[in-house]
Amino acid sequence: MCLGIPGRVTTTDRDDGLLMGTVDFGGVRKRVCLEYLPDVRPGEYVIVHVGFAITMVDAAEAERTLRVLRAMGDAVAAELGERLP
Amino acid sequence: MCLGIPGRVTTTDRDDGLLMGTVDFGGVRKRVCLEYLPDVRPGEYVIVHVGFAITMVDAAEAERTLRVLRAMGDAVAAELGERLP
Amino acid sequence: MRYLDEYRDPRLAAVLLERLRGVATRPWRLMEVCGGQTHTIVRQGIDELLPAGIRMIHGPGCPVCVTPLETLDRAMAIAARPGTLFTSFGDMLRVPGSHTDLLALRARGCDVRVVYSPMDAVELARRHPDRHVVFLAVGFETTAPANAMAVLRAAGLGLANFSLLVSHVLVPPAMTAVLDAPGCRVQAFLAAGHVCAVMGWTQYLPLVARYRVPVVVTGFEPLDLLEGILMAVTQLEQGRAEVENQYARAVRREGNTAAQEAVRRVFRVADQAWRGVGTIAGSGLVLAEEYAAFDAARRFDVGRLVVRERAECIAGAVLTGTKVPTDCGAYGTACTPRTPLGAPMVSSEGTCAAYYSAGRSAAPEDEGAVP
Amino acid sequence: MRYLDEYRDPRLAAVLLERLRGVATRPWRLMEVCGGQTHTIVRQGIDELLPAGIRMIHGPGCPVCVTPLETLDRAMAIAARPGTLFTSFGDMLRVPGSHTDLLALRARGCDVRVVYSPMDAVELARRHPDRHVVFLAVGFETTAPANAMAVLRAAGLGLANFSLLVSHVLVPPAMTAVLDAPGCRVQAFLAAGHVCAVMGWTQYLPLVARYRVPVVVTGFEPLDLLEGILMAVTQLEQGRAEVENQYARAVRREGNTAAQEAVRRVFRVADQAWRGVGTIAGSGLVLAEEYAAFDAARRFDVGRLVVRERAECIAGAVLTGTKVPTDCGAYGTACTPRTPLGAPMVSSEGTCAAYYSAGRSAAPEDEGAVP
Amino acid sequence: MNAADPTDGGCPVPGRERSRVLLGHGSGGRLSAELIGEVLLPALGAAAGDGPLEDAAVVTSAGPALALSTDAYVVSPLFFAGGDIGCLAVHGTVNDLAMRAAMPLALCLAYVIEEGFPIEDLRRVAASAGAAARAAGVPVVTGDTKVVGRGAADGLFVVSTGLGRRLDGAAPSAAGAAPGDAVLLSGTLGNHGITVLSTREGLGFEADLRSDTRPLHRLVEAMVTAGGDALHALRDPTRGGLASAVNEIAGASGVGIEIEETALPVPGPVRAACELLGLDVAHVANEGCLVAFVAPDRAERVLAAMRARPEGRDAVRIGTVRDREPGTVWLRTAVGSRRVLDMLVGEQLPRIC
Amino acid sequence: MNAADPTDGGCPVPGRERSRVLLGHGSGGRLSAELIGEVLLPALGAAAGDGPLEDAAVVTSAGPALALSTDAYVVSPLFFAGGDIGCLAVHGTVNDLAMRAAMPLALCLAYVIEEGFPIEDLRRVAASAGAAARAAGVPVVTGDTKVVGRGAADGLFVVSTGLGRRLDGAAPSAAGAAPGDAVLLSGTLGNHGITVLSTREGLGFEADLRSDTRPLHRLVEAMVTAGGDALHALRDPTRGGLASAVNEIAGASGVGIEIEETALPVPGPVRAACELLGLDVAHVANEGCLVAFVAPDRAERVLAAMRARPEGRDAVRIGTVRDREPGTVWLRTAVGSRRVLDMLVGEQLPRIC
Ligand code: SF4
Ligand code: SF4
Ligand SMILES: [Mg+2]
Ligand SMILES: [Mg+2]
Ligand SMILES: [Mg+2]
Ligand SMILES: [Mg+2]
Ligand SMILES: [Mg+2]
Ligand SMILES: [Mg+2]
Ligand SMILES: [Mg+2]
Ligand SMILES: [Mg+2]
Ligand SMILES: [Mg+2]
Ligand SMILES: [Mg+2]
Repeated sequence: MCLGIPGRVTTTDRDDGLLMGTVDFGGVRKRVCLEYLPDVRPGEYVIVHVGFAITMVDAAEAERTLRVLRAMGDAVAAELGERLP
Repeated sequence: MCLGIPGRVTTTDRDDGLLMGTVDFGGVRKRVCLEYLPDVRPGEYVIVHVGFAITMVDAAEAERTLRVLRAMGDAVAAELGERLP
Repeated sequence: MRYLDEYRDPRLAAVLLERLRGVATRPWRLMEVCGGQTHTIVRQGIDELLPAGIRMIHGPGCPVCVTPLETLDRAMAIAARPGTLFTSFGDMLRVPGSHTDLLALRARGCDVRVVYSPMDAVELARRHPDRHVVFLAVGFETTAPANAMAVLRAAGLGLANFSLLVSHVLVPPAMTAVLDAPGCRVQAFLAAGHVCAVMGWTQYLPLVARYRVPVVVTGFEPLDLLEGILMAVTQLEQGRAEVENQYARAVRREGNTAAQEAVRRVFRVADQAWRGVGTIAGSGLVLAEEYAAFDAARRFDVGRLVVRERAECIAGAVLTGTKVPTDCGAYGTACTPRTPLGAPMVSSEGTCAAYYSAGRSAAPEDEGAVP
Repeated sequence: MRYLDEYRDPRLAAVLLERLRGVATRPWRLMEVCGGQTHTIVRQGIDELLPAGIRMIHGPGCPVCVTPLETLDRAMAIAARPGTLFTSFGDMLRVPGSHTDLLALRARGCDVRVVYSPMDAVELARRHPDRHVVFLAVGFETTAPANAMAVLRAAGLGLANFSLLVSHVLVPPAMTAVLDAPGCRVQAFLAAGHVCAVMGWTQYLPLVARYRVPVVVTGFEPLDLLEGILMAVTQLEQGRAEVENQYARAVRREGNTAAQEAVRRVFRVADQAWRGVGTIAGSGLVLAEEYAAFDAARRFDVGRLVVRERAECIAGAVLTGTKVPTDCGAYGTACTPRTPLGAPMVSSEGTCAAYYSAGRSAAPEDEGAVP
Repeated sequence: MNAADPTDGGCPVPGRERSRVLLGHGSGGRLSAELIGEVLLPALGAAAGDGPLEDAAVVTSAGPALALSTDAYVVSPLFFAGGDIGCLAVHGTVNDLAMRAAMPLALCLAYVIEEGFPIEDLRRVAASAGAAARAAGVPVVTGDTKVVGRGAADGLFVVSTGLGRRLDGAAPSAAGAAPGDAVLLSGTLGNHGITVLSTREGLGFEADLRSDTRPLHRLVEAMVTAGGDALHALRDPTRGGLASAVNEIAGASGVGIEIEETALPVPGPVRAACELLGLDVAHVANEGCLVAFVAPDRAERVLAAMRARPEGRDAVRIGTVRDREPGTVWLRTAVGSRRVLDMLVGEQLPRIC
Repeated sequence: MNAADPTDGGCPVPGRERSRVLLGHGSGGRLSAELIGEVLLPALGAAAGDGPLEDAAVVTSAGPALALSTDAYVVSPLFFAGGDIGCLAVHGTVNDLAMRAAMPLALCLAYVIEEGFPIEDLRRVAASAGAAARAAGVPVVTGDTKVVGRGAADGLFVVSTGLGRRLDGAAPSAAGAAPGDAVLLSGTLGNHGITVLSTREGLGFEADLRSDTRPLHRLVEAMVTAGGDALHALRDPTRGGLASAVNEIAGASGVGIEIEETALPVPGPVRAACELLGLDVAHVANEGCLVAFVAPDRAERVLAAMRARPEGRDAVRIGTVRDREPGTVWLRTAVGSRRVLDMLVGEQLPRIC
């Protein structure tokens, strides 16, 4: 359930009153309803589920997670005394 | 116009009140409306046009015409003194 | 097939031809009225067997040919309406209207179907209550009883989704028009056997009396036609002008009165336009007021029709027998059965198509011999 | 793809697995709630990489699996009505009802179409005013806002030919039901990241407090899942039971309030049947009275439905995690993705199908090593 | 394609429909020839050969001369008296190969199936194709199966392609007929076409008829044995009927052809149906007979060889090739006159009125 | 068929639909195999051979070994980025022949056309087929054209059949893969399938993609030159995608196959579309790449020869044939685990929810 994919909003518009936009998923573009993220701006990343942007991707949080993981990697490497694969 | 073909009535029936029948055209059978020949009997020949029997074939008249023609043939043959092809 | 094969016997045909050669002393021009007769004549090459002076002029008896362009355009406009299930006899599908034809409309998505009988169209209406079934009711007196029965049947079944687009023509007024046409060359008629099977033959008595023109009610097989020609030529040679009945096996004096009665109930006589010919007073049938609900032309407002006949086409003159197809500049070039400009090039009963498919390249009168 | 590829890095996965091996001292059983997570776990074989004692139990978070048989049978009865244009997400088309499935109905002539979004169904209703468009609105809190917007949109456009057949389920009551199930083996949850993106995560606080069960809001990529597992196991090892948010890049404490507001307008919470599980109080959404006109179940009387579940199927136990598919006698024999007896064999998110397509022939707990 | 706006935006097409394919383009007559000659072949450009359109193409490669032929079968109904689309597809391709004096080596069968098609019907069709292939002694070596959505096909289409090996001693070609050749017909006319037509909605009638679908390669083998290189041209008069077959040969060979109407063998029910519907039997499709153009000195021997086989039992001579009016076919009518025997123009429509 | 009463008289079918053809029967996956194996082949009986299902059949006749292949093309839309049904039909059959190491000698094209189809579109398709045939160096020697009534086909179907001549020195067969073989893939995955899918009603998206449709016979020629009889098996992963191609070979050869997920070359937009729709790229159709099973000692040479040709530029090794678990394909996942790579079961449906 709830297949949600991150993509970058490229344009926004109103279609018959509905807040819509085009979201680019790395070479694939799809029209998406943005009614639930009324403040989203082109360039920002959103997660799209069944044609709706349901949440924004927090770039800082995304980076933080990865940084923590990479740090863990270094810690593990340090523990084991060797580079991980 | 008015493509009409002689065929033999094989059966008659009422279909939802309509006088219908099956007409055989030498190996081909078709349902035909007989409303315009209410007295037709199985075995008689009719001329069928667009699904309707429009007239009965008068066997005696049919024979008479051919007899006349054949007689003519004999007369011509007699005149010419030879058999016709 | 019984009552067909006997009348195709080549030996008896030879007898009749021999007899005809004996009887004919001068050139005569005869018109076979019915397209079915034209078909036999051309398919069997009968006219090419006739003694040199005896010429057949093909008459207007092809409903495909004489249905007015306006009716065809109306048919196509109705067929193009969403929800219409348009039905017709086969050959009508090819006839060119001002802009297109029914086969092309079907290719563009309209539901156009061939039926064998108008009763099949009624059955379609019964089976498709969500569609409106229109039947293109063309034809002569032979077909009118069938179309009348379709209306009576639909009325009896209470079908509100069935109607006829009517273009019914009557033969005697057309024969009168032929005789009245300037340059008329017709000296005797072979009357249409199946029309007479329905209507009887007394209706030709006034015509014969007025114009002093022999009328022989004739069948459709080679022997019928040859005998009809023989009887007509004999009348001409003897200076007689009577109604004679070659087709006595199928035609009775009074015709089919049950069929006539049904036609009288459902239709009334009206002035009628003949394609290429013009309007002929009292030469058509329209639905009687009582059955106006079954009149497709009244039910469907298709707006103003811009009717456009092809200028090159001399179909009117061909239909009334004052010209032959090979007199037409378009014949065989711009106008072929593949690309008909006029209706007579469409039906295999149409004079132009009959000429074309028989491979005629010049008017027979210009030729000395059978090709 | 940005924000996807980074979370599939095999080196960081190895780091997390190494870390997990360091943390886990005892066997633990964790349930990932969401079918999307099940999908990743099985497609990537993540569970087979986990330290021997750490077991993933697949949760009920596959709407295809939990949609009641009665709803499916109703869907098929509606789809079979003339004039219906039935729309659905793709995987629902394969789910067996009591008698047939939607793909088979389509093969028999019903107009059944796959849409990507409920808004596409609204668009179809707009384009086909002569048809009634029904959308099979299944899903969890993630999908509910989309379905709510479809209703609001159809209402705004004044579409009288659009309706939803609703079978909406809510995650927290289902998690409660899992914990209440006799024989429950679940010791911690990975909560469904996208459900939380919409609803926020505070709704799990009561559950954590009541059952003292760790809940980690988790994403869908391999690193997300491994990190979520690590966080949950860490809590278990440390004797903590808290709501933690692994998926902070997408999930905020309060969720998407605009989306929640739309759901509240269009739907109301109600008791809901879960296929194989039974009715769970307050675990579903139905259309609010104001939008009753858009309720396909009310609009179409399909008569009495004879619902017939397959006796062999132990889907209920599988969905609540008390049994695994390989415990089922039909698994892999009578029941395969080609011939599913129960819903979990249909969707690739379904536990039984996930097991089958990964080639699992015996319960993993019976196996010593990765195959 | 979407459901069309028949007037394409209110702008009616002036003159005849030339922008869309008509059903008549598939009738095997003039319109078919026009579509192939004016659209399909020019579009292929140099990829197409420049010889006449043959029933099968001869492929020259190292080794024996090979023949290839393909045909799509779209008959409706799929099952009819005397056969079905499966055996028809096998016979049709075996026959097209045979028309080049090639014996079948291998067949391919491709199916396009409409979603919802009954599996049992598919099984029947496939079994019928298999039985026909076995009876013809040719293996089905490969195939393809596609399924299209409901409404995207009319139940089932079958496309068969055959590879054949040419017999030594004869090289019949549509371009091979020569003045003086006898025109032979191997069986009675119209059985297949009228059988199928009898089921058509709106025309429905009952007829004591069955399709003549059958393989003709053994007949051709016997003819080659008897006639050798006197066998100038062979054609199976399928779609478009006898008229198309002889007109195509008249055109490709640059000869005139005269056919005797009274020599044409037409079963009674075929005759009756043609009368009823106003059809010309020469335009009606056949699936189990052939027309052969044979040098006059061997014509009797070939005819005798044909009559010695069951599928040639009714073989007769129906005409003669002339050196006048090349490209034209004349029919000597029953009453002794002559007329052109032309190809069907478009769709075969009943001339009822 | 008439419009169905979906419940066939109120009596619903118990259990799964087994009496009618489903769209999934044409998906190239398990259901397709079931239809062919359980219905079509048994029905053919002895007329069908008993070997594995190959891309093309080898015909043994006097002279050189020949290959025959047929395919029906029913793609919708008819025109798509990178190609159309015309060139696709040519490439597809050239490629199936090439999978048996056969170079195309001759092609046949059969068209089934819906009444009302625009002549201009037909011309474009035929011209594209012609151009593709010329570019591939193969003549179109014969064809067939049928027209069916409006609504009886979806615009246009094309069936192509090819005759090929086998190259000396290699005899690849679906049954030829052997333990130890390297599995090579000649190009990137998913381009064709995703390009076509992007136009589908209800799924519509825009993608920076074009179909990979192209002929592969020259690539195969180069591979045969480099690898000779080390070329054990070749398959073009069309319908059903890579998963069907390798599973079919695993089954026919009786071997296990291990594929490295991370080695699969997948263009970004294909990846993105698969993520968006929940599809497995291994189930997506291709029209311009092949999978080769090559003896390990020649694998590098063959790979180098592939990369030297434009259509093999992206060639990579994607796996290895194992002697365990015959008939099974395993995928080594990105995170280092393993799972079965199964064939698509039925229709490819987006997993959106
Ligand atoms: S040949 Fe054509 S244009 Fe000329 S009169 Fe006849 S139908 Fe009209
Ligand atoms: S394997 Fe099939 S029958 Fe068994 S629980 Fe799963 S879905 Fe039900
Ligand atoms: Mg042929
Ligand atoms: Mg052929
Ligand atoms: Mg053929
Ligand atoms: Mg194939
Ligand atoms: Mg259909
Ligand atoms: Mg292939
Ligand atoms: Mg193939
Ligand atoms: Mg192929
Ligand atoms: Mg052909
Ligand atoms: Mg269509």
